[in-house]
Amino acid sequence: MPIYSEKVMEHFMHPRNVGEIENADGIGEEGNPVCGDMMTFYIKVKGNRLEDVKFKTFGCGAAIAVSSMVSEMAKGKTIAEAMKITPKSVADMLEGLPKNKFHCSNLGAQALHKAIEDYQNKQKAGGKA
Amino acid sequence: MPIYSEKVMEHFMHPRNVGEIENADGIGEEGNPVCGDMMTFYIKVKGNRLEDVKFKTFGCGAAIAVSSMVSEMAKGKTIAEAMKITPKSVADMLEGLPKNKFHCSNLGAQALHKAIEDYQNKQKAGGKA
Amino acid sequence: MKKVYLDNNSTTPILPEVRDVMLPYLAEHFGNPSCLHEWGDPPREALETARNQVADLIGGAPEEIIFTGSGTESNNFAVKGLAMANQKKGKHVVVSAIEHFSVLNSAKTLEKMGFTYSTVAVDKYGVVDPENVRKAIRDDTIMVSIMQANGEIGTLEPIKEIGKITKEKGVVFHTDAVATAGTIPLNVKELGVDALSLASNMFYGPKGVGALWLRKGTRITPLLDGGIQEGGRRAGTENVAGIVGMGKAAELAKTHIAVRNEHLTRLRDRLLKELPARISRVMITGHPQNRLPGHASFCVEFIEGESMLMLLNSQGVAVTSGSACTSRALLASHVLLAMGLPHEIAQGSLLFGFGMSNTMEDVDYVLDVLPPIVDRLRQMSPLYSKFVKQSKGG
Amino acid sequence: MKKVYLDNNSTTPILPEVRDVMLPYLAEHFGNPSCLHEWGDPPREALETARNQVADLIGGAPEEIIFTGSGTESNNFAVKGLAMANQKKGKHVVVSAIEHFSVLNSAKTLEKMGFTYSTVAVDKYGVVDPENVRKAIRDDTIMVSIMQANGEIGTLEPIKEIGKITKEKGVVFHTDAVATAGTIPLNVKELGVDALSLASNMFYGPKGVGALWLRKGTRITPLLDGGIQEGGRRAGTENVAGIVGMGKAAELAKTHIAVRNEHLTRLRDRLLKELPARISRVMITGHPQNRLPGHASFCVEFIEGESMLMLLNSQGVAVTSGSACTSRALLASHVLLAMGLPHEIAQGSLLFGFGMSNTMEDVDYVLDVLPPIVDRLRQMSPLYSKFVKQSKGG
Ligand SMILES: Cc1ncc(COP(=O)(O)O)c(C=O)c1O
Ligand SMILES: Cc1ncc(COP(=O)(O)O)c(C=O)c1O
Repeated sequence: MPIYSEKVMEHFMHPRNVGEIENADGIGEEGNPVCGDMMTFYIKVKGNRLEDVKFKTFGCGAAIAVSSMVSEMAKGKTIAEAMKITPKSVADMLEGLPKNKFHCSNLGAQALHKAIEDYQNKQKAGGKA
Repeated sequence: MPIYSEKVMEHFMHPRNVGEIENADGIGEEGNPVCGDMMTFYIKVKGNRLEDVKFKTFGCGAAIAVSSMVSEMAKGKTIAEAMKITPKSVADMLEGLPKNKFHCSNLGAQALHKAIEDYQNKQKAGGKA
Repeated sequence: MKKVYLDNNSTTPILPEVRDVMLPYLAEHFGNPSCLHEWGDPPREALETARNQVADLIGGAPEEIIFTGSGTESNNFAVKGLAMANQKKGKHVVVSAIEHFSVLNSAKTLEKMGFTYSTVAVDKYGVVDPENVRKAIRDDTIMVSIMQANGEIGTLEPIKEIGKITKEKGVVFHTDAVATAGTIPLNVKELGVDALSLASNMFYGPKGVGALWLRKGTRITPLLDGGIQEGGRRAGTENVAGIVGMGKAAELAKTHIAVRNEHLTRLRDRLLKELPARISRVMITGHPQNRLPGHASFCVEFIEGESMLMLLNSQGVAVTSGSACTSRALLASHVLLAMGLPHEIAQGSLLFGFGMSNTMEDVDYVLDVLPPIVDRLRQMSPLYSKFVKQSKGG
Repeated sequence: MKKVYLDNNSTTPILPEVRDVMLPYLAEHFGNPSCLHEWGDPPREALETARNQVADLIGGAPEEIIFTGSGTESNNFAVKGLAMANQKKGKHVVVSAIEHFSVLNSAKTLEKMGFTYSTVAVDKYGVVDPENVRKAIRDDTIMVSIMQANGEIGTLEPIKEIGKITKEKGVVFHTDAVATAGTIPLNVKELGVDALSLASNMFYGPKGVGALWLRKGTRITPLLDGGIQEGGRRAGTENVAGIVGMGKAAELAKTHIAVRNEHLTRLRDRLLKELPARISRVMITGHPQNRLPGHASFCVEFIEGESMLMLLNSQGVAVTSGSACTSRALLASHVLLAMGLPHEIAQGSLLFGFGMSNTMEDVDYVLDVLPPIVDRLRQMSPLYSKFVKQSKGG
């Protein structure tokens, strides 16, 4: 199945950090089943760091590999660092994505950022910021 | 070369009665090089019979085979009998001609008839008729 | 690892007997069939043999067969060529909503050239109602093109009934039989069609060869202009080896079609019955009975087709899917949507195409390996967690 | 009997190395290249290898190669597709008088669709004067299509010079390189063309495969609508085995082109020199020097081509002719007429196409067997007797 890089295949076959976090500090959802891919990211924040990152993904091989890669890239990073993860940097870490799949399956970074924003909004709302 | 029947091939490879008749009693020419085929028939008449028939043909395999067949069919026949030779009867004797060649290479009967008419016209002119 | 090819809807293997008859035409009989010298004889005769074999398969006459380069070319040729040849009578054509893109996009091209077209809807099984075809035919309609079976859902269409209507209305009727010719018994006269598309690779012949059967006397405008090959209706040096292979495949199909179908139907029926029994929330797509003999298709809820396909592939099983992610254009199957399925269900599409080399063991293997794959993907799926939570909540 | 195939202009034999690489794609690698499972991998990779090989042959980029089903399809695709894609800029195209019917008849089809076209004349050698192309280009001209060499007369056309003019004028330039690609070294960048047609069977590849090279960024309207094969520009399941064969043939052509041409030119030059020396009233057709390496063509006065061809065939020699009788439409070669030859001379056309397996002995054999054949037919020819009588009379 060489339309995908070995790295994509490896993450697809053995995705890291699949699951939900109960009482997550932030949740971010991106995509929808109409376009074919949908991802939900869960984060646990400690201090300024993403202590834990988990995801659930509905979608193709690339979408699952992207989610797994994003979770791995984000885990342990500071929030500022995690916000710097981009679709491009994820695709690079995956040794490339098929051209036609770049936009549609590569929603992981956005979903992560949404989870972080969700966390930040909650912080604001809770007056902790 | 099975676009042609065996009979056509046989007559093409071994055409009968090729040549001219010196002091022919009638000469008939049909066709022209523009359409690809041209035939000249020469006849020698004795009593009411075609004592000799010869032809020259410029043209394709079918045209040569047709000329040969017509000469063979006509030789020894009475004028009335020879006038009954038709493109159809020639094609039948040749076991068929390719559809697209029927009209264009099958000018032998006409050329023969022209030779006979030429003979008849000469007879009239010469007052012999 | 066990290897199970279940994608005979995409293309079938080439039978050894078919390959064997092709080989001389890739070697000593390389000549051009248009040539008058003796190198032209074997290929020319071979084309005529193949023409007879293909005509025989569908109950047509050899001179009604025009060889093409694919099912797609046959469909383009038919739809555009028949419309062009009849445009003085009108400029409207009728197609169904579930036609292959080679028909649908040809209709769109006609639209750019000043034609219009109407699309006939299908029911939830993907069946075209002949009465809807009747309603779609207008005074200026010149052609109807409705496929005999759709390769994605396997549903067979009521071609005979539609043929009666087109005959009554005096419009030309083309059917895309790429999924059926060589697969189910069919006879062009009984069907009452004027033109019918076939593709060799759908019945154990080589890829890159197709044919259009065109009823004697039916006028068509060529798609490929040029020389006088195929009676001037399809120019270009012929793919002799491919055509020879198609001919042989047609002959074999005709001989073995009943035996083949008995076998295929058994495999198919078991999968159609067992898969929904072993996996929750799986639906059969297409008509449950009235479908292609080797064709089983499903939608698995909450997960997406490509990832199922990839995990099946990792277990040696080849299938295909109509999900958006498996189409290079990333659009969900227009066929599934036309049947009224919502996008998220259509994404879970999975197609199985059985072939002659498959066995009941292959079905068992799929029934073994697929449920854990579905499980695994559902465990990953946010749609499935929502469903589970709602069920618990409810 | 000795067998001498001298019809490599019609089609070449398939090299054993070419056939060998094709076979796996008629057997275990039968998969559909569009499929995502592992059966799709070998054919998909094979297509890309072939794309690289064909691109390499002509100095293009692999993504600029679109595989088709024949040279005819490539020409139809180019002429119609480039015109359609550019019709907002204008509706006039320019072709030469000696184009292959796949170009000429495509231009006629465009005419039916509201386009117009101009035909550029050729000189007595069949050469197009680039200045005449310049003159034919109007404000509404969108495309020029001039072949690189004509298969009937072998003459090479000044494509580079025409390319400069089309560039200057801003019109798209297509060249039919069916007779040249794989036969003479060529580079699309040096030629300055935007599109170039190739056919596999002209350089020891299989029949039923062609390609269109299309310069990156050049817009084209598909001829075959449907799926997303060939980047959406040519739909239909790919003729994988054929394409693989074309790729290998392209690679071999590129490697061996210089050696091949040295050999072919020697044979050709001997025939061009000796035939007119041994037979009276024979003229060379096409350019005496600036012609395809393996190509020798003549008109023999007072007799007709088909009958020569048939008698040569009976001696084991395969040639072809541009005579009316050898065309199924029974029209004399438009190429010979465009060069100003009268019909009766054009009827005596005879074409020799040397290939790699021919030897100098083959040339000698032709030089031995042809003169008696010509004699025999002249003895039968009423035109010859008239000529003899006139000569005697004069
Ligand atoms: C019903 C139907 N029509 C047409 C086609 C197109 O055939 P091809 O890809 O051989 O051109 C297909 C291909 O799967 C098909 O299933
Ligand atoms: C110059 C030229 N163009 C186009 C063609 C058509 O090629 P094909 O018959 O492979 O479609 C030919 C065929 O002889 C040719 O010589």
